[in-house]
Amino acid sequence: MKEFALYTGCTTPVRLPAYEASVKIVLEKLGIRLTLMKDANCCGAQYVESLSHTAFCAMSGRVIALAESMNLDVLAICGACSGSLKTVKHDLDNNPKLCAEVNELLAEEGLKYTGTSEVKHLLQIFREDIGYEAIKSAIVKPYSGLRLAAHYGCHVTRPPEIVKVDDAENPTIIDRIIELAGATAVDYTGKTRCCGGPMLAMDADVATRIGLDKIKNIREEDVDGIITACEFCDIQLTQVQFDDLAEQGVSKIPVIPLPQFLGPALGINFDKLGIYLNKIDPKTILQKV
Amino acid sequence: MAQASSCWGCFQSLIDIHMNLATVLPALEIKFWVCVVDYKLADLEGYPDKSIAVGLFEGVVRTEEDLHLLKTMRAKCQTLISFGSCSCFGGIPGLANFSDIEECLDVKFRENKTVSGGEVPSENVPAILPVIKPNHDYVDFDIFLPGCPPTSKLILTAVTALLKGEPIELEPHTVCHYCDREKKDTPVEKILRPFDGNADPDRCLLEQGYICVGSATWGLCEGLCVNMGSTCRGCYGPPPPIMQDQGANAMSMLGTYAPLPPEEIKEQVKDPLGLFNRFTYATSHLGSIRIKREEAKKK
Amino acid sequence: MTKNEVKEKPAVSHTPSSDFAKEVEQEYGGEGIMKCIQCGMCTASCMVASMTDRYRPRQLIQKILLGKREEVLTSDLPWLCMTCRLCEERCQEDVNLSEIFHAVREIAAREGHIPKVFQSTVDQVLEDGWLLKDAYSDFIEEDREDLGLDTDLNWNDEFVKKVKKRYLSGGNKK
Amino acid sequence: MSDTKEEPRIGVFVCHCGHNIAGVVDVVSVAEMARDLPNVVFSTDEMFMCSDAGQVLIKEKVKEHNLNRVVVASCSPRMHEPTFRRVVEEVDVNRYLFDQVNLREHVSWCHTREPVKATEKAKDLVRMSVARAAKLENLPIKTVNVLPKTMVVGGGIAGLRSSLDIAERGFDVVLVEKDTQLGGNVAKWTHLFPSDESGAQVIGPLIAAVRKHKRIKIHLNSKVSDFDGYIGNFEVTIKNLSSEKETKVNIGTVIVSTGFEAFKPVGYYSYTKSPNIITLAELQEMPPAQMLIRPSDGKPVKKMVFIGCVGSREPGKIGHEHCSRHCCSATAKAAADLRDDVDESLVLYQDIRTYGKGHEEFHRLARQKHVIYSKFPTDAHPNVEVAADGDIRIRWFDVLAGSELEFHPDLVVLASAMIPPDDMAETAKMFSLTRSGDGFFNPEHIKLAPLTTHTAGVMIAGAAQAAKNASEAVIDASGAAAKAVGLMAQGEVEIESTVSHVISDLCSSCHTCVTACPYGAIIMDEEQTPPVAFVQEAKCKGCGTCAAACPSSAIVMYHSTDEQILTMVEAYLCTTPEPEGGGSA
Amino acid sequence: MSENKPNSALVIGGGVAGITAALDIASQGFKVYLVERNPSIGGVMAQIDKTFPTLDCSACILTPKLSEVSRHKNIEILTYSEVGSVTGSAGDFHVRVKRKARYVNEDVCTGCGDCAEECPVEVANEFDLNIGFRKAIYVPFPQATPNVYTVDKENCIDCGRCVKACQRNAIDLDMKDTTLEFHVGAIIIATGFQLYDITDYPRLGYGHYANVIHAMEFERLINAAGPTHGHLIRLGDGKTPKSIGFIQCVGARDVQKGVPYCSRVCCMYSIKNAVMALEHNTDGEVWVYYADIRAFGKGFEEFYEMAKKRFGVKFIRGRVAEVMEGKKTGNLVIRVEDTETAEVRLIEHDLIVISPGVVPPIGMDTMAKKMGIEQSDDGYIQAEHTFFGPTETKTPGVFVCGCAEGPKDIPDSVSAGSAAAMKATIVLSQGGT
Amino acid sequence: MTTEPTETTNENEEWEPRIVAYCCNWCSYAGADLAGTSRIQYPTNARILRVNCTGRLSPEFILAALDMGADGVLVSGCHPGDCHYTSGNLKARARWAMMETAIEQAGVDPRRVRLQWASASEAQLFADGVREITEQVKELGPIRSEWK
Repeated sequence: MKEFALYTGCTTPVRLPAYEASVKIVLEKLGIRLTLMKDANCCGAQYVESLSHTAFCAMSGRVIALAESMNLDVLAICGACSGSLKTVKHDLDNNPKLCAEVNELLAEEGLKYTGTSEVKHLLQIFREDIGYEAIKSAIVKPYSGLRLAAHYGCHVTRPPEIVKVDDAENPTIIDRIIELAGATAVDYTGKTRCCGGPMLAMDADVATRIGLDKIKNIREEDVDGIITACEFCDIQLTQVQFDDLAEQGVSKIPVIPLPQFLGPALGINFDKLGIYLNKIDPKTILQKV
Repeated sequence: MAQASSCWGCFQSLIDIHMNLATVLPALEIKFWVCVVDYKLADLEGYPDKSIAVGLFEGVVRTEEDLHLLKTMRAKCQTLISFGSCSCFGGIPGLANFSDIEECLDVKFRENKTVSGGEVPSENVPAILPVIKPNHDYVDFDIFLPGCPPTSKLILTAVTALLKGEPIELEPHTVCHYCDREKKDTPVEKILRPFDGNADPDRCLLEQGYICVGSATWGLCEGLCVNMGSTCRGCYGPPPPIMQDQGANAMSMLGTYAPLPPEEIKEQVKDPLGLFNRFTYATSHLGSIRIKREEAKKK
Repeated sequence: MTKNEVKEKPAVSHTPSSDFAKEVEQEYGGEGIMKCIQCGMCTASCMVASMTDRYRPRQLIQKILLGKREEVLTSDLPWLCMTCRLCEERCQEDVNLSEIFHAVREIAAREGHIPKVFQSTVDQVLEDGWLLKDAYSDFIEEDREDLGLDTDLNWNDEFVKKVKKRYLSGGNKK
Repeated sequence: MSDTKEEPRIGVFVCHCGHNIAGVVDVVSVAEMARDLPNVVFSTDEMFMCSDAGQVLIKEKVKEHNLNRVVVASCSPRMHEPTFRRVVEEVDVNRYLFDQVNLREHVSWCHTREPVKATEKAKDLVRMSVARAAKLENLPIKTVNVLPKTMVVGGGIAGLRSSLDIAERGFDVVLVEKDTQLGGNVAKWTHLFPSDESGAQVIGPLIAAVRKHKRIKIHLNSKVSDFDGYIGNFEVTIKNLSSEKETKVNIGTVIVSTGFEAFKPVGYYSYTKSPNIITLAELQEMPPAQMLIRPSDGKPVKKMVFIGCVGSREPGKIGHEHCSRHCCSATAKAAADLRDDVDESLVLYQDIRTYGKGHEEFHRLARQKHVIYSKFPTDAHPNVEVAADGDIRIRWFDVLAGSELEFHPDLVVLASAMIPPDDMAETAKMFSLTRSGDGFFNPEHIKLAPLTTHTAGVMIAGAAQAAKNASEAVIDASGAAAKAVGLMAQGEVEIESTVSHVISDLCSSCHTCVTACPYGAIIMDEEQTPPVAFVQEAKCKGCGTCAAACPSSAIVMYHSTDEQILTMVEAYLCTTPEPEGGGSA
Repeated sequence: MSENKPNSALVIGGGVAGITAALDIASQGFKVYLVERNPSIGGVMAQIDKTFPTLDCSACILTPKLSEVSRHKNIEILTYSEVGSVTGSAGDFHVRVKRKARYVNEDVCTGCGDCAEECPVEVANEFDLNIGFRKAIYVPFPQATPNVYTVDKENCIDCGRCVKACQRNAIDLDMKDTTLEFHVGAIIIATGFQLYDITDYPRLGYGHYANVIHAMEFERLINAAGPTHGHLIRLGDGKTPKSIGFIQCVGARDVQKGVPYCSRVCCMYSIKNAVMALEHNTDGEVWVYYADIRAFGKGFEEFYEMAKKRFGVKFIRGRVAEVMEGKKTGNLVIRVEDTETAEVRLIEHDLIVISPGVVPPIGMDTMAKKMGIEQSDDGYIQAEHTFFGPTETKTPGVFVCGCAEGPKDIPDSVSAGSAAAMKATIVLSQGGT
Repeated sequence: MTTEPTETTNENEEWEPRIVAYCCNWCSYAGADLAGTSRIQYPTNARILRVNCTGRLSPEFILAALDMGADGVLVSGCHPGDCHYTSGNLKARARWAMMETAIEQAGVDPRRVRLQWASASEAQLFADGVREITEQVKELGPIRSEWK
């Protein structure tokens, strides 16, 4: 049984605990053991990252060093965290000076970054550590007649040469899993575009419109739901549908984190997956089995 | 021998055979020659068709009467000769086509500078035709003997051959063939008017810049003018095949000799039609267009 | 002078300089700036640009290349990049725009040009060790409990303080 | 000339050229119309006459219907006349009994939106061609020997390369250079942007090899003063410009590689108003030095600017409409190389055309080395002013940043156009070459015959044909050499039989034709009395000026007789109205 | 045999460069083996509809060359053949050529087409970029040289109907590949290029959206002898496209895709195609999206101006980020920044034509390695020196011309073909010394 | 040459001038080819006759065409100084000067004939020339109308 250090990031535990819960239960069902990282810190994405690259490296570096101290690879379920940890790992691995600098700081608490722990995003676990075959054989209640749009999230897949999660231009993991679960994966315009979330701080209006544009493109394909792999994206794509700018008089499209979608197909009950917490109720569609 | 509108010069030239007339005349039986023998038109009309061996037709058809005479001659003669450049090409009278018939009548009668209150005569005169068409547009000729006038020598040659029943052998060469002047094959540098300077007596006049249309003119005259020091004005019309446009040929020739800027040429050649088609306007392309225009006007 | 040369214009014109581009190039992440050939692929790819006229990543790069240092650093333009990297993925000259803009932000930050929201968020994170301490309410704690999740989130706030002290006290230093 | 005056039996073949003709012209009705024309015994339409199928069709029908004249109504004869002439020859029809109607370039392509009128025009043209065909006559096919010697005009990089290749291949070369030394523009350049070599490094070995080669005879400081004769047998007079000594040489082929001149952009960007505003060519000619120095005072250049497209790409300005091709890459390389010497370097451009192999890398290198590229608007070029104190101020609008910019450089380098040398017109006239809008020579065909010209036996190479860089000129040069050698190796070549002929019986010795002929091809045959004109056929190039000039109609221009021309006019203008068809059979 | 230095040359590749080289060598009296792997010579130029900048019809100007080659007594055309191995050195190379079984006797076949009429198998025609169809026994295009049929054994069902149909008994379905061996003194590589595989750019929708096509497909669509008989239509729904967008620099000038160099021809062929589109549909509109317009050859800039001024082709300086398909219309919307105004634009077109860049052809690596010819970083044949040997390879006696050395337009390929021929004949005339 | 010209146009159709265009092979014929390949559109009225050089043209060819009923005649050649045969066009030009005067003398509007220079690359110029003479002649009406 494979084991990972689960790094939830700042947002998931607070804003989307159901995602965290569904990750744990689904991965467990598929034979992955997770150990929650304790005493972690924010990865530093976007904000610290913008002000000081070194500070950013120190922060993400410490998270990885923590995992190293646990002798585990890191599982990041947040796109931003996954992106940060992977980029920083890449930087530290390729820049001894930077690495030394970070380690100097880490040494104060007995940590050391050595580069031995991998950082993986949830999607990688599905593809590489569990595998499509295993997922397929674990499906007990396949969906039917469900049309779903996959949203991968920018930092999950880009920059591809560093994150190495999926083909950045033509990602497939979520789509594959949607199909494995018996639903139909629907392509749509602007699939690899951003949800707009990172823009919220600087210009909420623009951020919302970016998110709504995505919703519009997805809606054109007449889908039942959106499957995500990052809580930021999930929240953003949900929130924008409640915005004043959103198209009125149409039903909202449920936004569902991938494990929450996969859970029922594996026979996990809705409550354990926290589906009742979802802001746009996906129950009706998830019952299409 | 018949005569339409003309200056009678051709028959004069015939008479100029002088003593040779003595050998020729006895062999002839003159059936019609208004100025020489007292036959009337009615006599001519009275002959059976094709009863006359040879007919010479001088002058151009200007009036209804001329036309009738021409047609009658054609009907009565076995061989009809177009005699002189007027008959062959319209000649000098053909230049009347520069103006339409009303303009001609104005000049001749109505606004004649020597007559006041002149009017176009209408009684006892044959009706005038609106335009001068080449005679051969009315009837076919068997032989063309151009010249203004044809030289006596040429006439004698022709008459002698006719009497012998032989074909008339005419050299096809142009005037240049007979010209004794020297050619240096240099292009014309400046076109000169006849009054400009003095020409080198031994050198080609054209090369010196004087417009000589000898090269575009049938040399039946055997270089009469050019060897006398004068430029050729083209009175024999184009060489065989003689229904070429003499003016067009001359312009083409001169343009080749004198590839000068167009302004210069226009300045020096003010009257190309008069220069190059002096005797052949009626049979030239431009003349033909003019004729068609006048005819259309009539309709 | 050809006839269609520009007319006399009173507008203050800028004198191009490569200094700023060199400065950005020296900064971490800014190395690729000189590769840009201004094809516009980034702007066309950029969702922010498609939603607002203010932001044109290509033009921002050109301004840097022309050495419009003050204009760039004092504006919020470098901060408008979502770092979604869609442009980078497509850039045919392999320009890493988001990293370049991070580099520019770092320079701006050192000189005190930080958008408020960035400053306050950073302050928060470097105080609490994580982003949402204030938002972690009892309701959420209950939800977590219901889902069988840990309610003690266990974030470390010591390290970030060290980081702040070392790298980001008083604006930041390199 | 025609020994056989048999009854014309004409076959008419109307080509669809796919959609090209048939899309506009009703080719079927054209073919039907032709069927009823006098002397036409067969008429059809076909998808592609030039294809194998089309060619086979002609041959089959010639045999089947015993045709002795063929009219193909298709594209421009300038394109396919040789093809069809060959086809008819294969079935024993003399090539001069073929006539082609241009229904594509002259009808369908230029009357796209008027199908009815275009079809009318097509019918007229076919009728005219059929009338002409009936009057066409057999002409003999003539071959001439090709002297195994080439004259190369111009001793620049292209001329040197051509000379050397031909000599190495075993043929003699006469190399004529008007300058006192070999090497052309390249030799003058201390920097040969966009390469790493200096001009001397590139041209030196070539010059040495050319000088050493025993098959190459070099005439320096010389010009061709007279050029006579015809393919394979040219008679050339080479005149030494200082001694005025003339040398006559007989040669078989010619390569014109007279190169280009760097445009001196007087009137552009204050050129000539400051010694510090120079052209790219002048930059390339600057003596090698430790530092790039300012021409005005020898001080090191700190700030420099390159401006692109100077005297190039100016729509509507004759001779300056073309792109000069080499400058973008050369500028990129120059800017990159010199960037180390200066504090700031700018390139002001419209489009960056670093198309060549490795050239994009120069462009990238220049940028990498902090050369600032700034695009100015096509309709508002930079303004360059020189102040009284010599300060140069450039102002322009950067399209891509949307900002007004200003710069005070020490040195301005104008990437000026490649234009033809000032004696280009003279050279064109000498070798009967035509020139295109860019002022350079027209090749025989811009796509497939870029090295040969319409003057048989005369090739062009390098920048004589169009703006080119040195490497491209070298390739051209070898290619042109191949064309020359091809002719010489065969030893003989077919020539056109379309020459003038004097009917001596009709000649009146007026000498008009002698004066008319630009080639001195007509002389007086002194054997006859009086002497009559006589055409030396080998010298005759077939312009027909003499035929037009001869007032005695004594000159026949074969294949372009008065009758053949006028019959076409007549067929156009004097048609009897077509009898209306009485319904379908 | 190798005592006497061979008086012949090998030209590999029967495109316009190879054809020119072959003719120029043959005209000097040397024998030429012209090896082409396709059933006909003609290369890419045969597929093109019109050529820039004169809009000459490509087939029209090429056909005379093809027939000249086929008629030339000194040229032996070996189509449907590949060079197996080359040994020896300048002046005396020993060449093995694999002649693929064509299943039709070249000497007997007259190209009458009776066989194809009978053939019951229809497959996509690769000459028409698989837009049209051909039979399993086929000639690739009407002007094919040699004009003989070839059986495509992969698709042939061995029904034998063609064999019966052929009155000249030219078809032999049991034919085997053969090997031909000969000596040559010089070799010219003229293997040409292929287009970049643009499915590598999913954002542009090629292969995904029916109305996104590439330039060569466009050439076939507007070609009178092409699958639509020259009618420019959308393959998605047969509609006539009113608005067409041309996207430049795809698979060219793209560092990330490993094609950092300029392909030299795309700007011009797109301008030409833009003009042709308007020629086919005069009330349509055409947009070209570019980064730099590289109209550098003779008459090119003038042509570009003409396209702008007279035909009203709209040029936008900006690379296209993505192509999106309208759901019901099948129309396509492109996202681009007009960099001259900094405006982000969404422009709707009925048809998108992508201009793929030029890359070395499949098999170039293998061939070069087999022959020991040095390649440049980008995979083309490395020329010996820009000035001293632009058509020479690093191997003496082996020359290169046309796009085998790097992207080139037709006149540049033709010049290089002649130049390579010159160099080769020098070797031949000197016996390799 | 005396063949009667015939009307090809029906009375009620719009009258279209008939124009004979002599083009030299090297410049204007090629220019006309280029006009075609460049898809430059111009009136259909001119029928191009290819001659090697404008020097080949005697005024005869132009005048005969008019005589046969051409409403206009266009002669197009290489620019003076650019003749493929050195100077044929200069001779044509000199002939033209005389012919033009003669035409006027004969009462034919000289605007029916046009001499122009268009090189092989001046397709537009060529097309413009055709357009110009066509329009000019249209204005003048059929050559026959000159005598109506």
